[in-house]
Amino acid sequence: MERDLSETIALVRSSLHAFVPELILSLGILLVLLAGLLNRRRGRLTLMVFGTIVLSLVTLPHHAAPFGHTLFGGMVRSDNFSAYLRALIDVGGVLTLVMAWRDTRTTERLSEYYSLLLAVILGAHLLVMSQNLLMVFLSLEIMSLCSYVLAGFSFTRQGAEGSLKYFLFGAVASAVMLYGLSLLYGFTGTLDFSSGTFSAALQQQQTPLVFVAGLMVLAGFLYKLAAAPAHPWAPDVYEGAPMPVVAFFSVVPKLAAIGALLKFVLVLNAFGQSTFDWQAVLAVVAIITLTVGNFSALWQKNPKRLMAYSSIAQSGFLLVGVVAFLPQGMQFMLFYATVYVVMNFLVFIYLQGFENIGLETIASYQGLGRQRVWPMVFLLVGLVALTGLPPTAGFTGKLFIFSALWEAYALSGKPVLLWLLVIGLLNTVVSLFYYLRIPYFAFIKNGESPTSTNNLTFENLFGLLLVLLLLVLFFSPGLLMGWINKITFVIR
Amino acid sequence: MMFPLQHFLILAAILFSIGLMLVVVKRHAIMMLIGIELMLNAANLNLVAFNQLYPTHRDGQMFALFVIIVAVCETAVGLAIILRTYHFYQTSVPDAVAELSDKP
Amino acid sequence: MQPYLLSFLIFTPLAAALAAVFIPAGAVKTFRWLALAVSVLQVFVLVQLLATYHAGGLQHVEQQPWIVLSLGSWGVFRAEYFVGVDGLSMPLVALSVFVLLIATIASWQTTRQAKGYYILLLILNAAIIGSFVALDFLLFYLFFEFMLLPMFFLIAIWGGPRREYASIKFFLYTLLGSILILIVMIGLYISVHDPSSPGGLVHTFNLLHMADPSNIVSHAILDPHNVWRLGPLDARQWAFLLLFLGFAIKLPMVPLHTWLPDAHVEAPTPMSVLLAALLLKIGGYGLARIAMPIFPDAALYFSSFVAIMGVISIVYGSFNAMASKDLKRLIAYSSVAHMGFVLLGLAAVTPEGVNGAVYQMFSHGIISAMLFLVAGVVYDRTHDRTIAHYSGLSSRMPAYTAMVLVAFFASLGLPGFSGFIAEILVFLGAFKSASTNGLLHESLAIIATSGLVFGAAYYLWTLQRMFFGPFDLKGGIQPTQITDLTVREYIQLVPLALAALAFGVWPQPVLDIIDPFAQQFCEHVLTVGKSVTFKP
Amino acid sequence: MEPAAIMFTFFEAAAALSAVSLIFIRQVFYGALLLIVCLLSLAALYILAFAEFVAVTQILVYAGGIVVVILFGVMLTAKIGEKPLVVQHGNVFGGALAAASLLALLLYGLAEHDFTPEASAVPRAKDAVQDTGLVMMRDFVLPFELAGMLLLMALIGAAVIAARTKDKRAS
Repeated sequence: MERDLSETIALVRSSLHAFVPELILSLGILLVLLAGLLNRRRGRLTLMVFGTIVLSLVTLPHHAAPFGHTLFGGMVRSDNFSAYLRALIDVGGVLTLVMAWRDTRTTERLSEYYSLLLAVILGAHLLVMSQNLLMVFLSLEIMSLCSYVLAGFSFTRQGAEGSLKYFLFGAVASAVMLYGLSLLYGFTGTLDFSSGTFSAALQQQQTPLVFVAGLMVLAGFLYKLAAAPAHPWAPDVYEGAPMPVVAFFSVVPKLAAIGALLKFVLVLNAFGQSTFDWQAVLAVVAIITLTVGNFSALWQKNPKRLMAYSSIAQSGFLLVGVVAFLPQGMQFMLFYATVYVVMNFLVFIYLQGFENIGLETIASYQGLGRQRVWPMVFLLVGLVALTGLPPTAGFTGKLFIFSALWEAYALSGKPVLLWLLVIGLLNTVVSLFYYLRIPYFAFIKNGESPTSTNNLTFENLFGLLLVLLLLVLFFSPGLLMGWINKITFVIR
Repeated sequence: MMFPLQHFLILAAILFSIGLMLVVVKRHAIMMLIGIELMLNAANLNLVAFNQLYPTHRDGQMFALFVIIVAVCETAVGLAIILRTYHFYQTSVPDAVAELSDKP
Repeated sequence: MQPYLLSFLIFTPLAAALAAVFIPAGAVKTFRWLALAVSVLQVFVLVQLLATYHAGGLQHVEQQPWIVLSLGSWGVFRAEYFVGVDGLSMPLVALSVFVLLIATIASWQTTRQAKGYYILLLILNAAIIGSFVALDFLLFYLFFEFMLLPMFFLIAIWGGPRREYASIKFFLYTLLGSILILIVMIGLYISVHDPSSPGGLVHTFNLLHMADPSNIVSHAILDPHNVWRLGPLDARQWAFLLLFLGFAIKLPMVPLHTWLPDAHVEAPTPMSVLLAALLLKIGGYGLARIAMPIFPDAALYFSSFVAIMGVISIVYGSFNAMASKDLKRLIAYSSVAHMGFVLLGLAAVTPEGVNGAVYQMFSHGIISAMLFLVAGVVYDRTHDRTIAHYSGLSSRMPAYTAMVLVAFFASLGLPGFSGFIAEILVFLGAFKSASTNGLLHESLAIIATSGLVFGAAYYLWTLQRMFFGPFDLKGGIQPTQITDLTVREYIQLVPLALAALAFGVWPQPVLDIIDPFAQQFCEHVLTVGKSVTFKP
Repeated sequence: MEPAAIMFTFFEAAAALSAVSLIFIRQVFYGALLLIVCLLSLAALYILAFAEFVAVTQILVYAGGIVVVILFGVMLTAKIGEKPLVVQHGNVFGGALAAASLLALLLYGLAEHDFTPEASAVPRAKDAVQDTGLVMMRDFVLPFELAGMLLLMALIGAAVIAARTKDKRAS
């Protein structure tokens, strides 16, 4: 008993040093809640949250050993793969915060708002670190629960509807996932999916039930990724939610889910020993996701819904990096994810700027290209990057992930990978249709849009920064790939 | 003594399927919530039953405990959301709450 | 500064575009003069370039590492800033600089949103020249895609009444083509390694390395020994086909040409000029630079197919031109027909044919620029291009009629004009192919000659309808609108007319530049193409 | 049959029957009651599967907490004084088909799969509750803390949603 206690304390203490960012986030949540009781001014709260996230970002272990540290007796692990994704998640958080600060619509209950955002970030951190089924479930749940609330933060009819749909869909998805997890536990007798026992047990028993259980667990991840067939919630939720939340949803939970999915699928695939072709399963998912996302986006008139379908399609591109099942694929996926964060926020920051002046449909952007040249030009760069055309880093990212896929196809010769390659690239043409719709209305359609004194100076400066980042990453991707290259991907 | 594992698992499968059916068939948010509870409990039953196979650790039971906690949180938030929607729409039928959709 | 002439050509307009960003939008004159200054400067650089160019292989090469990523066990990802000119690109670069100057002058009247217009024009300028000189596939692709967006906006904002439809159609077709090219580009890049870098696997986008089959990594997807097949074709044949389709959309080839008439009709005059004179050439250029040298085996396999598509384009384009009621549409379809000759000449893989194909690109650049300018003259005055609305213009616009005569005769291939030289070379090449390398059947060349006849028919008929006979106007056009050429129009048209004549009478300097390329191209495609064809 | 086996069969049947009848029930109120029956039977099964602490938690939290909350929800969303809340059914065929095929799939999978117990299947210490506490605070300390955070956020979230703010565009 005595020894147990001292052991526990030693264990916890040895784990804490690599767990500082998460502790800071947790403290930040509590502090923001407390501060909300005393002071409700937007500026101070924002600054406080900003400080929390930045602190969490700078305390991330940047030279973690390649094999990382297993913390809390195998619950989570801190390695440089998770550190990179956590950093990206924090960057997403900071960008969301910038948007939230500029948001003129969400004014109520700011401290709760910010603490919920922080909690999602915390959950995302834990999800990419987890190597235990229980931790996967819990961190997914904390993200989901906070997201349900955030989706309704506009306190409007649409917000409530979005919340309800999100909740019902999410609860079912997590129940399905949980059932799958329980079966996996039954097969292996352990919750630690990075352990040798887990993968050895899975390799021995390759029955249909294992496949079903794997699919069920995937459903949970796909739901967070908004990947088909678990995507229908996204457009409704995005339309009803405040703009910063939409931008946040399209980045942070996705990054966390793709990181965890990547680790998990490798285990599920038993490192190539599985009798079931998980690569093909994911490839099919990616094909459906790309196609559904892009084709549904074609008919959208509301910029938020458009971006919802766009983010579904972009999940498909992220999945392409995972499907390659190659170390390069994962590195390129990280590159693409980084670029995605930048281009996505570039677009959203302007959509919010326009929403603030009262432009809520794409049709109302008519003539904006003449009145507000710079916002539209920067927005155009963002949309071009999302389409994946040069000279933006969006092109580089797509080039990278598709070259990894080509390589995977050359190695394995599975036809489904070739289909993914061809369909993925052809989808780019489809995506052009809707991404160009915004500049089309802004530059080409003639019309009068309401003039407002707000000249979006801040958005322009911020947008310029992101645009430059996209260009720099195109002309010398080595800057970023140098870092990503150092990430050694090991599951155990 | 240990009861046959298959009994637990089959019961869990039945509960899970019924839960799913409730979610699909019932046109009321609270009934759907009940269906979701059934699905969660099916998973819990699995976890507890499987723990009998691997008695050296308590992983399954611990997982089940955490699932109960999660279920509480989910129900609380879920009901709050249902009430909120009811306040706006005067109904708890999700199909009737449909202002957001792909408009042609 | 000599070694950096090509970079200077590419980056001057980009720098000017950047500078233009900071000029206030009201200063319309400044933008005009800036663009003109850039074009004139480019002409000087071009003169310098030509002066130091000697017939032969690759020259003015600049090679700098651009993206170098080490990817562990996968090798190194390397793209270079690699530019140079040879017998294929030199005439096209010269043409580009020349036509861009004319187009800049033709843009003089554009006052609506001049800032945006000239910035886009300058970017387009850089992209066109860049894609003709790039020798790295990624760099080429960058310039290739970089043309799309400026062109899209130039058509969509400054174009005619149906500009939205036309611009989107243009964009989608070309983007689809570039996606097909991208697929092959990625496949090539993972299949090819750089032999000159010692130690480790260096994947490269270098087009010269790609063209040498010994640089293909064994067991890679595009390895000729690969047994992979999909349907009736193997991997290299599919790759060639995709590249061919990608470039054929740009060329354009029937049946992928439908974007062209719309884009031409709706584009403002200077953009029609650029589109016809330069952008179409990139399709032919890509075939000759990328698709055929890199996949010579597949090029030989498909040569009949390519030639047949070329002949179909010639015949179909001519028929459509004859049926066109709109002057610009007529010219657009004549472009389709003329670009068919490029396909035919390249598919023959004989020195005459290739010389003819490249010369056709060069000469069509001059002639089509002139044709669209001529069409623009009448449109500027009346905003009506319907052929049937005019009659007997020669009495009121004698100078204009003279220019039209030159343009039409040059285009229909009258001896003494550059088009004649090009087409005769293509016929010769296609005809000789049967006896030298046995690729094409003689009948193809014979059918293609019918293109000349049809060309003569629709041009002469149009001349007769619009310019001769009694003076008459329909469709509400007032006689006061009909005035003869202005000084600026003379400045645009006369150099082109002189060029069309000069290169028709005295083609030798240009052919001297092209010929080494044509010889080397045929030898490469035939020898490598036959040696590579290995089927297990 | 032994008494334990009879109990086992009884509770199994109770859980299954209550779940099945949930399908046919159209009143939300009765639905909640049936859910209680099902959950309590499950708690009994947990005891028979040596998970006493889980069983206790199940009874306390579910039967005592969740179901009451659900009943609250039923009462709050039903118009008081009118006839009891009746639920319409939709997608009956699709739902039944989906559920039946899922069940068939799971049963097939379960039949195909052979669950073998760990070789050294030695039951754990007798003092289950104390043992659970120990494991909770040692191996599962991180999930435990995280669950605390989850509860806090759920509380905040529910409060934010349920609180009546200055109503914007309420009706």
